[in-house]
Amino acid sequence: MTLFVSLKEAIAENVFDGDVVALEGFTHLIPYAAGHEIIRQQRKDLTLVRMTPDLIYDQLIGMGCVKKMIFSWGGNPGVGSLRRFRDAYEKSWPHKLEIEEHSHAAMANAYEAGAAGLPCAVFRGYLGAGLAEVNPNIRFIECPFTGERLASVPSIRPDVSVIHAQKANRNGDVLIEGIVGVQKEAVLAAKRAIVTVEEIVDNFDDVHPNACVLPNWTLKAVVKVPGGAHPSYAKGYYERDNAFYKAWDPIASERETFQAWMQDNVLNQGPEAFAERVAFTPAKQ
Amino acid sequence: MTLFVSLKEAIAENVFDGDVVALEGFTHLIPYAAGHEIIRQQRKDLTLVRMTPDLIYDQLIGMGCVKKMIFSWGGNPGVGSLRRFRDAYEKSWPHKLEIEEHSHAAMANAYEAGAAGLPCAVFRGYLGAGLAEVNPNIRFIECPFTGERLASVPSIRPDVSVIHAQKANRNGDVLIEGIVGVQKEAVLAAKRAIVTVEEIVDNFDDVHPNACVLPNWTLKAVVKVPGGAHPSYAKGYYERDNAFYKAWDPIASERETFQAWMQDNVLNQGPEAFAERVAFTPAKQ
Amino acid sequence: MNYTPTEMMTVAAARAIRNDDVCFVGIGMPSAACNLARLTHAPDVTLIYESGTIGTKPDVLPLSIGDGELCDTAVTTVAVPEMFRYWLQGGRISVGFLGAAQLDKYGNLNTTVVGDDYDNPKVRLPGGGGAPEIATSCGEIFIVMKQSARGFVDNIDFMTSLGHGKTGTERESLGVKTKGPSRLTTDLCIMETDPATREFIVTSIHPGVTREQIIENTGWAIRFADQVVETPAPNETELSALRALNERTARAHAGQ
Amino acid sequence: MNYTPTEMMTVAAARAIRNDDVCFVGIGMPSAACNLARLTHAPDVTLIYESGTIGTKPDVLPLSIGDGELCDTAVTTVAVPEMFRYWLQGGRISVGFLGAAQLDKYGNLNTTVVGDDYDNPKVRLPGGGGAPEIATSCGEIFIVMKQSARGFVDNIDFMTSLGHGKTGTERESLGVKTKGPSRLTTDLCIMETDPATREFIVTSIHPGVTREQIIENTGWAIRFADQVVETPAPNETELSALRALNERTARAHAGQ
Repeated sequence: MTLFVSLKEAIAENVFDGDVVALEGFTHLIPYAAGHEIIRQQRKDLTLVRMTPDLIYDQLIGMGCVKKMIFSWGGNPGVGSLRRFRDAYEKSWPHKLEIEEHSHAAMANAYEAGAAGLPCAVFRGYLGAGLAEVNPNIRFIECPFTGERLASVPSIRPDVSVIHAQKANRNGDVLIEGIVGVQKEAVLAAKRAIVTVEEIVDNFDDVHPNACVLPNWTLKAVVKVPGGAHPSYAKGYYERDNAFYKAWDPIASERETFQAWMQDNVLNQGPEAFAERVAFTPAKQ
Repeated sequence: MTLFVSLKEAIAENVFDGDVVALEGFTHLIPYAAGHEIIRQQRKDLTLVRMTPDLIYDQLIGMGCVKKMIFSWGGNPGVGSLRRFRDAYEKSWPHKLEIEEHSHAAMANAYEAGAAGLPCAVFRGYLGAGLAEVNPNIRFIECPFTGERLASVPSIRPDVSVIHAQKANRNGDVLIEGIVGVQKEAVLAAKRAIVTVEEIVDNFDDVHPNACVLPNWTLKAVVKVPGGAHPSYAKGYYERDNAFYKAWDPIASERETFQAWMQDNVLNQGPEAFAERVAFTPAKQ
Repeated sequence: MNYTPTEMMTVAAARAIRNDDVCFVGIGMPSAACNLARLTHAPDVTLIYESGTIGTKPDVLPLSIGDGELCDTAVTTVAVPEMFRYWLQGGRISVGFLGAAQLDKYGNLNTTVVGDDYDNPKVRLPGGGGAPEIATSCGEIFIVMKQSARGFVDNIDFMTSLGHGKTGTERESLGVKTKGPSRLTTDLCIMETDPATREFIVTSIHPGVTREQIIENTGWAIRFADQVVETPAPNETELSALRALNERTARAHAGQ
Repeated sequence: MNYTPTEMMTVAAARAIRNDDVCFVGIGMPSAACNLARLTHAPDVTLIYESGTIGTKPDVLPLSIGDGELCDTAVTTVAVPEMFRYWLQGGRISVGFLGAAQLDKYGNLNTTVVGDDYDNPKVRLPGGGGAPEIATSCGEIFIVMKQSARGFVDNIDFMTSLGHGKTGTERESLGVKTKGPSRLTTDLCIMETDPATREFIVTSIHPGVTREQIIENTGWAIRFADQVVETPAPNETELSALRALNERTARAHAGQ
């Protein structure tokens, strides 16, 4: 079973310069450790896809890995802007950043269509919305029965999707529970999928039959990285580090403080650092 | 809370002559008790919708309740034909039956689109298939990005959907687990939804956060009918009565034996009879 | 009892929520108002956050749209595509809450860019998120926003989400069946949609606020209804529930 | 060892299944063949039933497509719309199994009606179920069917699911990317698709079966490959696994 590899191998063998990459997670289970490894391996010209790009995309952008971002809400939740994203988009630092902007509904439908193997998603959306006028990837079709005008966007089919999950079993099947976001869709829509997990357990005998489980044959790499979602959280393991999200704003506000932080906390570290970061934020109950 | 009513009230207040009705269940959790109540209340001119119409639709058809059936596979699983369906369709007994026939993929997508509030479903389907030539509700559209020809069918929006589920809590939220079929979609696609359940429990505190739960405000009536899925099954309560499915074939093969069986087992009975029917087919484990 | 303008705004927003509403809740002020309603006069209100949590009853206000507490206390948690397809687009939400950087008198909102060139904005804002479809799929839209001439403008820079359009008639011409923005609660007053023109008009002024203050803090020529009432001040039940909620929230988030 | 023609057919069908296949399994013969493969040479094969059960390992053969055992032993069980959208249409299935009332030499199948008037059939069959999309979405299609001149016909009455079309070229002209029917296992022989004409040709004949028997039981002018081999008889491992499976199944279903 070569599914279980190190994080270094997982990124080296699956994420390449120029790839379309989705590191998904809807507040919960954001794959920070994997994002940091991509930064350490200095990937370039990535097109990053995500509904809610947060600090990890801010970091990838600020470190020069990203050519384009496809997104629907790019902020620091409950705090404010993504400073590195804005610096790149507004001032081209460290270089120019292209964007393709959608609504949440469009992105969620586009992931769903990608997982479903369709070329496009069809939904009721963008009615009267300005994005439809500035984004050529928003088009409209007619319902062949009622004539209703429905929105369509291209499906999302990443070269590689990366997610963090609670656990894998020894076969490499992966369990996600709680706020599951669009992670299942991101994995099934992608050519290759990497999952970091909190722990590896013997089996899923005690897991609910309808829980969100990704069978091992849908994945390219499974890596145990305890704490790998910090400062996001992993239900059942540790809580969201809201204080860190607030602390990020001043760090990212200046290029120098950002670079110093990245040097100390990402470039000079490895995935094993994540376990310590969550040691004092235990899960509720 | 008027959500909890008797089965008689639930059907009387929600199922009317001429309605489009979906009694869904994919082998598992088929709402037999509710179907029998519809027969006892002598509903007429129903349009029945279901992916896999089985014995309960055979019974409704044979008792003259049905004007039209929309379906994708109409048989007795693992046994053979639906005798009453064939008698109605081929020989107009007890009266003429119209059909609208689809593939499973089309029906599943059409329920999904109904739940999603869309007028139509879009999928890759019916390529080279004969149904596309005989069913005017199968059309094709072009992907506005790739030009690929995709199939489209009208969404399913029943007047009323009826399902059987494992349990409700005291608030009337309903839990379905195991093979969940298209039941969630059928309920959310319908104007009105009725659920029969095996039991009512205090709360769902021990239920998995991502289990299939229908909030009480999506439902019109919740009725406790233990055994209400027999001869189908309810995971965790009782197994499928495969012997009954086999026994149905000779019962349904003649109009007289069918009518006698319906008299004894449906018209002269009430929902309370179902508990006895499953008393000797306990669930595994 | 003393209270702040923000408390008045939150309480006034909360009062509009009915016990049988199904609310699509955004982070910040809408979340505070919805939970205050739930903790006071609307105990059975269904709160839905776009992270997939349905019927959630958080003990503290979430910092993000997907805090763990939202899932832990929900009736069920669904995947995000399902949330947008079955629950929002499916027409199951009676009230959507929205805020913005800019709004105009028709309740059109901008959370995308400041500056009128989308490709070269003065300020790049986080973006619309769920707003474009929330604005058209929910039964009606309640807006909660601190009032200022900078935010309440004659012409928004970008039409992130449709209110009543540029002339008040766009919903109808686009075939949108839902009501759109019907109520705007600020720290100064309550505005409601004029059924004739579809523009927001002031129907209730918070205690101690003057018409002049409202005019000064509105970038368009604001109209007042024929009958303008005074918003009842927050009562003790409301205030103590709100303050307790805020205290619990501050304690919980500081602890991390 | 003695064995029946049905046992030979099941064993021959099972042998074609590879350990890394993901199979979309129908009830009856396909289910028997797939589970036999899993219990013998392909322990890691992934079996998926359209009821939503993924990676299932039933101890007995299900009577229906949704028997409880399928869910109890699955890696996960998903809703039926997801099954058809993400798993089948998503292109994740390597082998789909189909059977039919009628098939032609191009592997086109009919499970809809007998008689050439769809609206007034001689016999109304159960219908296509999943077949129309299984036929085009799976990597390739294996057909398992008892051979008879009545079922193996020159022209099927209704095109329930596309094989290689009426001329062998329809998949290409419709833009269907998958291979389509590649293998047909009967109680008499194994047929494979001729890469040139796309028609089924006999490539392996079961022990004791004659060419004449095959010709008699085929409604079209059947062709034999240049090199026809004899199907190896079921070995003891295969037979004992199949019989034990059938016995467990009979016992389990009789008990209900």
